[in-house]
Amino acid sequence: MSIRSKTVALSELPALVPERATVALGGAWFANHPMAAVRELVRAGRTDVSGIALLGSIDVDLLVGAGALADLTFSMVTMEAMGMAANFRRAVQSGELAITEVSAISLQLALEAAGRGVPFLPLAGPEGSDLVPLHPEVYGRASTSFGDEDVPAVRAIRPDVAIVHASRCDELGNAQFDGTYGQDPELARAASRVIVTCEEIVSGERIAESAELTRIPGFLVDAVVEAPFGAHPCSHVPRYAMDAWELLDYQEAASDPEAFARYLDRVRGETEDEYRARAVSGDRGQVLSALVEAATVLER
Amino acid sequence: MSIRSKTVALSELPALVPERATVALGGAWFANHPMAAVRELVRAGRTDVSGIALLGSIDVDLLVGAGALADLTFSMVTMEAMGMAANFRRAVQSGELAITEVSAISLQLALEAAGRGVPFLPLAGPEGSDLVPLHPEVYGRASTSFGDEDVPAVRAIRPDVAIVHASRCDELGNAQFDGTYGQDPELARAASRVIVTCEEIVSGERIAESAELTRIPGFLVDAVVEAPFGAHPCSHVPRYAMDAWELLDYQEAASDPEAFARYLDRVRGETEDEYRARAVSGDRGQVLSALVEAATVLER
Amino acid sequence: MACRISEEMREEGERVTVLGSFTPLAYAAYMLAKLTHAPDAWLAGYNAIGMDPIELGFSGAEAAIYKTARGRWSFTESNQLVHIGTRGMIECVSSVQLGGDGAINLSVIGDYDRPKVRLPGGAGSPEVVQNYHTVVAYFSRHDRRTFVPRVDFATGRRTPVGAGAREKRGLLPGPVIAISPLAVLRKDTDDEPFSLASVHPGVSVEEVVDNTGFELAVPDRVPVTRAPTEPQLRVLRERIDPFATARFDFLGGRERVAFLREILTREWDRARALVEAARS
Amino acid sequence: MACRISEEMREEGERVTVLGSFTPLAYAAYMLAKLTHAPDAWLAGYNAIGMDPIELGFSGAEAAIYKTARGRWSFTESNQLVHIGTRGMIECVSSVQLGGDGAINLSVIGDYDRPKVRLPGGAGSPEVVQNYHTVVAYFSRHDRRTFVPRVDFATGRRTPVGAGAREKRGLLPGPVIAISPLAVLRKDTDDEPFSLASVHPGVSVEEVVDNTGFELAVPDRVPVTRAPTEPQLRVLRERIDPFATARFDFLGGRERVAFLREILTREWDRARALVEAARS
Repeated sequence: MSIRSKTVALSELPALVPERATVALGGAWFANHPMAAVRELVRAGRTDVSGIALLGSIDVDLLVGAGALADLTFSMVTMEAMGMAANFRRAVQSGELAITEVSAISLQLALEAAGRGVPFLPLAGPEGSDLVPLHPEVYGRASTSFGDEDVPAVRAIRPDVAIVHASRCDELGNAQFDGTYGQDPELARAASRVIVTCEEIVSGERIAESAELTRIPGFLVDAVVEAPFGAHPCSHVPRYAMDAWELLDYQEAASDPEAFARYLDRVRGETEDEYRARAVSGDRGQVLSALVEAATVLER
Repeated sequence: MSIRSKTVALSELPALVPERATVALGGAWFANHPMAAVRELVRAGRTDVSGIALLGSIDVDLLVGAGALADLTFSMVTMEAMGMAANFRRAVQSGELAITEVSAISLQLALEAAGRGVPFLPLAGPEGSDLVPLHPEVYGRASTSFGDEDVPAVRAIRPDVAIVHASRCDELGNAQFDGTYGQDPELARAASRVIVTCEEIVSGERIAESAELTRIPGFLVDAVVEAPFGAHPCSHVPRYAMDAWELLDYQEAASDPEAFARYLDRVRGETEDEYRARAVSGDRGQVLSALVEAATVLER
Repeated sequence: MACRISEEMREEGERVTVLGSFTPLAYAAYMLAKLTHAPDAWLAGYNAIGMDPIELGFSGAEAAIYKTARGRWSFTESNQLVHIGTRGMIECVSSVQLGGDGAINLSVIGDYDRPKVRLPGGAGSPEVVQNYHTVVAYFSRHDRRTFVPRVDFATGRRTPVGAGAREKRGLLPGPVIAISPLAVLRKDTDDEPFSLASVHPGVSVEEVVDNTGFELAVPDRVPVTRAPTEPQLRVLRERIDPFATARFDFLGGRERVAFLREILTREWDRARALVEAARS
Repeated sequence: MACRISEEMREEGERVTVLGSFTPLAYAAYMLAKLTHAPDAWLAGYNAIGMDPIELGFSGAEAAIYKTARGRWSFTESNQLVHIGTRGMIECVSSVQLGGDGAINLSVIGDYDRPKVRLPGGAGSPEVVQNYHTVVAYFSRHDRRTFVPRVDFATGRRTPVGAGAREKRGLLPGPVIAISPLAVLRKDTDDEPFSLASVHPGVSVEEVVDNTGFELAVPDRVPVTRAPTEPQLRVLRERIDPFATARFDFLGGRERVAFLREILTREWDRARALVEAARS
C-alpha cells in the first residue's frame, strides 16, 4: 500500500553524508560494523567526516588509514587479539587525527539523550576518570529542585548521520536484526539522518511476520541500502561470523605503509559487488556461516 | 544446571507483598493486568497496599472496591467504553482513597529513573498541567553545568513490589511476552521485588529458543507464579482477548453496593483454580482466543 | 467528525500518531487517513509500531493492532521517541471541558480535592498535548458547560500555543483544534481567543457563539465544514467501522452499555463460529 | 590465574557480569565459575543476557554467546540496568598500568596530548570500575613499569574505595583486586596502600615488593595463592578452552599473531567440515 520507498543504491550513500557531517557508525568490536558503507565512503575519497565510534575496530582504522576522518569521538578502537589498530594509533600519536575520548557508557548515554530529545542525562560512575576534566562539554553535573546536587551528567550528542547494518529491512526502513545489534537502535534514534544497510530488502509483510526482531522502526530511517555481506569482514551473527583471516590480512597491511597503500588502491579500484566477489568467493560465505553453527554451548 | 528455582504458588503471593508496600501493577487499560494476583490480594483481605497503576481499569477498581488500597498513584483509571470505574470514582469523591495523580508519561519516567538507578530524569511537556504544582515531589526542574536551566524533570519512584503477568517464564524468572507487554519491563526494573505471574512455567531451553521475546531478564525477578488465564477478564494478546462480557458484568456489579458485596464474596470464597473453572468454563477460553484470530487487518 | 479529524493527519516529517485510550472516533479518523490520503502515516498502539489499518471493534482492537505491527516497542521507547520528543503527529483527546486557553480537563468536575465527579484522569495527555504537532480535542456536545472560560482543572494545557514561541523553545508548531457536533474551533496564538474555523452544515454562527462559554473570534466569512465525501463514508461504514463503534462517543451511560452489548454479541458470534469451524 | 579470578565471582544479589572486549582469561574464569561453584551467576555478552557457559574460541565466541542467550537486550538496556546501576558483579580488566590508588590506564603511555603509545581506550571501564561490586585488574607481567605510583592517565579510577564511604554514596562496596603472574594484591580502603593478599607458589614476598612500583602493605604472614585443583584444570583445558585462547593474554605481538593463526586454522577446519558434511 505504501507509496514511498527509501531504497537507494550503495553508490548513492556518500552523497547522503553531508560535508563535514558527524557520522556515527554502528557495530561493536568485530561485530556488525557497516563495512560496505565504510568502503563506499573510502571509495568516494572523503576526507571530511567527523567520526563517532563507540567500540571501533577495522571500521575506524580503515577510515583513518584512508584519510577519511577529520576527527574522531570514540571510547575504544582496537583490533582485539590481533593487536592495536595501527592507523588509528599512528594518526593519534602523530597528532594528525584530533580525538575526543569518552567512555563508552557516557557516550551511549549522550547519544541516548539526543534520541530522547532531552539536553542531558544523569548517570553514575565516570567521576574517577581523567577523561572527565578533559571534556567538560560532555561530562558535567546536574542539580534539581528535589535537592539533588552535583549528579554526574552527560550532554546530548546528536550525530548528523548514523549508518548501521541490519539483517533485513523493508523499503520503509523497518530494520530487523536477528542477532547482535550493539547500540545500533540508539544511534538511529540519536541521528538527524539514518542510513540502514542490510543483508536483504524484504517486503513489509515479511517484517510483520517477525515484528519482535524489528529494532529500528522505519520512521527513524531515511535511506535503505541492500548490501549482502555488508558487515564483512566483521560478523553479522547469526548469518556469518567474523572473517578473522581477512581481518588478519588487513592488520598486516595496516602495519606497513606500502602494503596499506596497495590495500586501499584495491578497495578503491573495485565496486562493492567486485569486493564481495573477491573477498567472499567460493564457499567462503558458507564457511563463515558454519563458524556460527560450530560455536559450542557447553551446558544448559 | 540451575540449582535455584523461584517458583511459588499463587497462594504464597500475598506474603511476598510486605505490609504497607508500594505495589506497581502491570498492564494497561484492559490489557494484561495481573488479575490472578489482584484477586489473591483481595482473598488475603489486604487493606494496606499502596498502589501504583499507570493505566488502570478493573485491576484498580477491584482493589479499591475490596478496600485493599491505602492510597493510589495513577495516571488514569477507566472502564473505557463501559463507563467510569465506579469504586475508584466513589472512593475518591468520598475522600476515602488518597490519590497522587501523575501523568502517565511522567510516571513512567519516574519508574524508569528508579530502574536506571538515577535520582531523576529530564523530559519535556508536563509544564502546562495543573498536576505539576500539585506534586512538587514528582515534578521538578533540573539545571546543569552545560548551561541548561529549568529543564522539566521527574523524580525517581521506586516501588517496593512490581507484579506483572507474562506469557511464559522459566524458573529463574526470564519472562517472555508474546504480545502486549505495556510498561511491564519498566516496572520490573524499577521495583525492589518483582513477582511474575505467567500463563505457563517452561524450561530455560524453551526460553532460549525464542530469546527475542524475553522482555524481563530473570536477574530482576524474585518470584515466579504459574497462573493460566492470569490476566482474565483482561486480555493477554495473542493468547486471549479481553472478556468484555465478564467485564460488563463486573461493571454492573460495581455500580451497586449490594451486587458488589456479592461479587467480592464469591471471589473471596473460591481459590483461583475455582475462579478459572467458573469464569473460563466450557469453550469460553477458545472463544476468547478466537476473538484474537477474528480481529481484522484491512490492508497491508 | 471522523472525516474532519482525519484531514488533520498528514505524513509530513515521518511523525507518529499513537492510539492510546479507546477513542473509536479518533481511531476511525486515523484509519480513514491511512486508507485514503496518508497511506504512509505512522501509527502505533499498545506495543505495536508501524501498524496497517484495522477494522474497529471492541474486544479485538488490541489483537488487530498486535497482528499488523512491523515492530514491537516498549511504552518507554514510545515515550522517549514520540511523547516527550518532537516526533508526535496528532493527538486526539476526548475531554470533558475545554478552556478558552486551550486547556483540557480529564480529572475532575468541581474542586480537585473534593470533586463532584472524579473523572478517569489524563493518561499521557499532559505531555502529549504540549509536544505533538497537532492537538484535536473533540466533544460529543457543544455547550457552555463544556466550552468554559477556565476549566475546573487543567489536566493538560499547551503552552505556549503560538508557532514562533513554540519553535523558539524547540517545540513543534501546530494548532489546538476543537471539533464539536456544531463546529470546528481553532487556536493558533497565545494572545488571541479561539476562532471559529467552520460551522457544520445547517448550524448558524450564532448558535455556536451562544453555546460557547469562552470568547470566540468570528471571522467575517465563516466557511461551512466540508461534508464527508461518499467514498469516505463508504470506507468508514463498510470497511473501517462496520460495527459503528464510533457511535460510542455520542452515547450516554445506559444507552452506551446497551449498544456495547449489541456489538459484543456480534463479536462473540463471529469468534464462536471460528471455534465451531475449527472443530468440524 | 583464571581459577583465581573465578573465585571472585559469586551469585550473591543476582548481579550480572558482562563479557565486553575480548579478554579470554576473564572469559575462562567466568565460565569456570558457572560450571563449578556459581551455576546461577548471570552472564551477559553483546546483546545476550542469561547465557550459559560456552566453549571459548576466537571467531565463534560471539555466535556461542548469541546461541545460549535467554534474552536479548540493547547495549542501552545493559548500560541502564547494570553498568550505571548497582547490579554489576565483577569487572575484569586487562590494563597497561595500575596506580597505587587503584587507577587503571587503557589510554596512553606518556603525555595524553602527545602520547608515546596511543592505546585502544577504556570502552566502558571508567563507569564500570566505579559501579561494580568487584574490580579485578589482571596483568601479564609484574614490574615497576606496570605497577606505578601514578598512572600516566587514569582511564578509570574507583573512588572512593572504602566500603563505608561507598555505601554512603549508594555505591556497592567491594575491593580492587590486582592479579599478576607473581601475586594477588588487594585494596579495600582509601587511606591504606594495596596490600599483598597472596604470592603465587614459588614466588617470594621480596620478589613481589621489588617489582612493585607503588607502596605495598605486607602482612606478617602472606599466604600462598591457592593452586588450581585438578578438576578445575580439567574443566578449563578440556571443556572451556580446548584451543587455549587464554594464552593470548600472555603473548606479545608476533608470537600472538602466530598463535592466533594456529587457532584460526583449527576453527576454519572445523567449520569447513560442517560445510562438507552438509554437502554430502
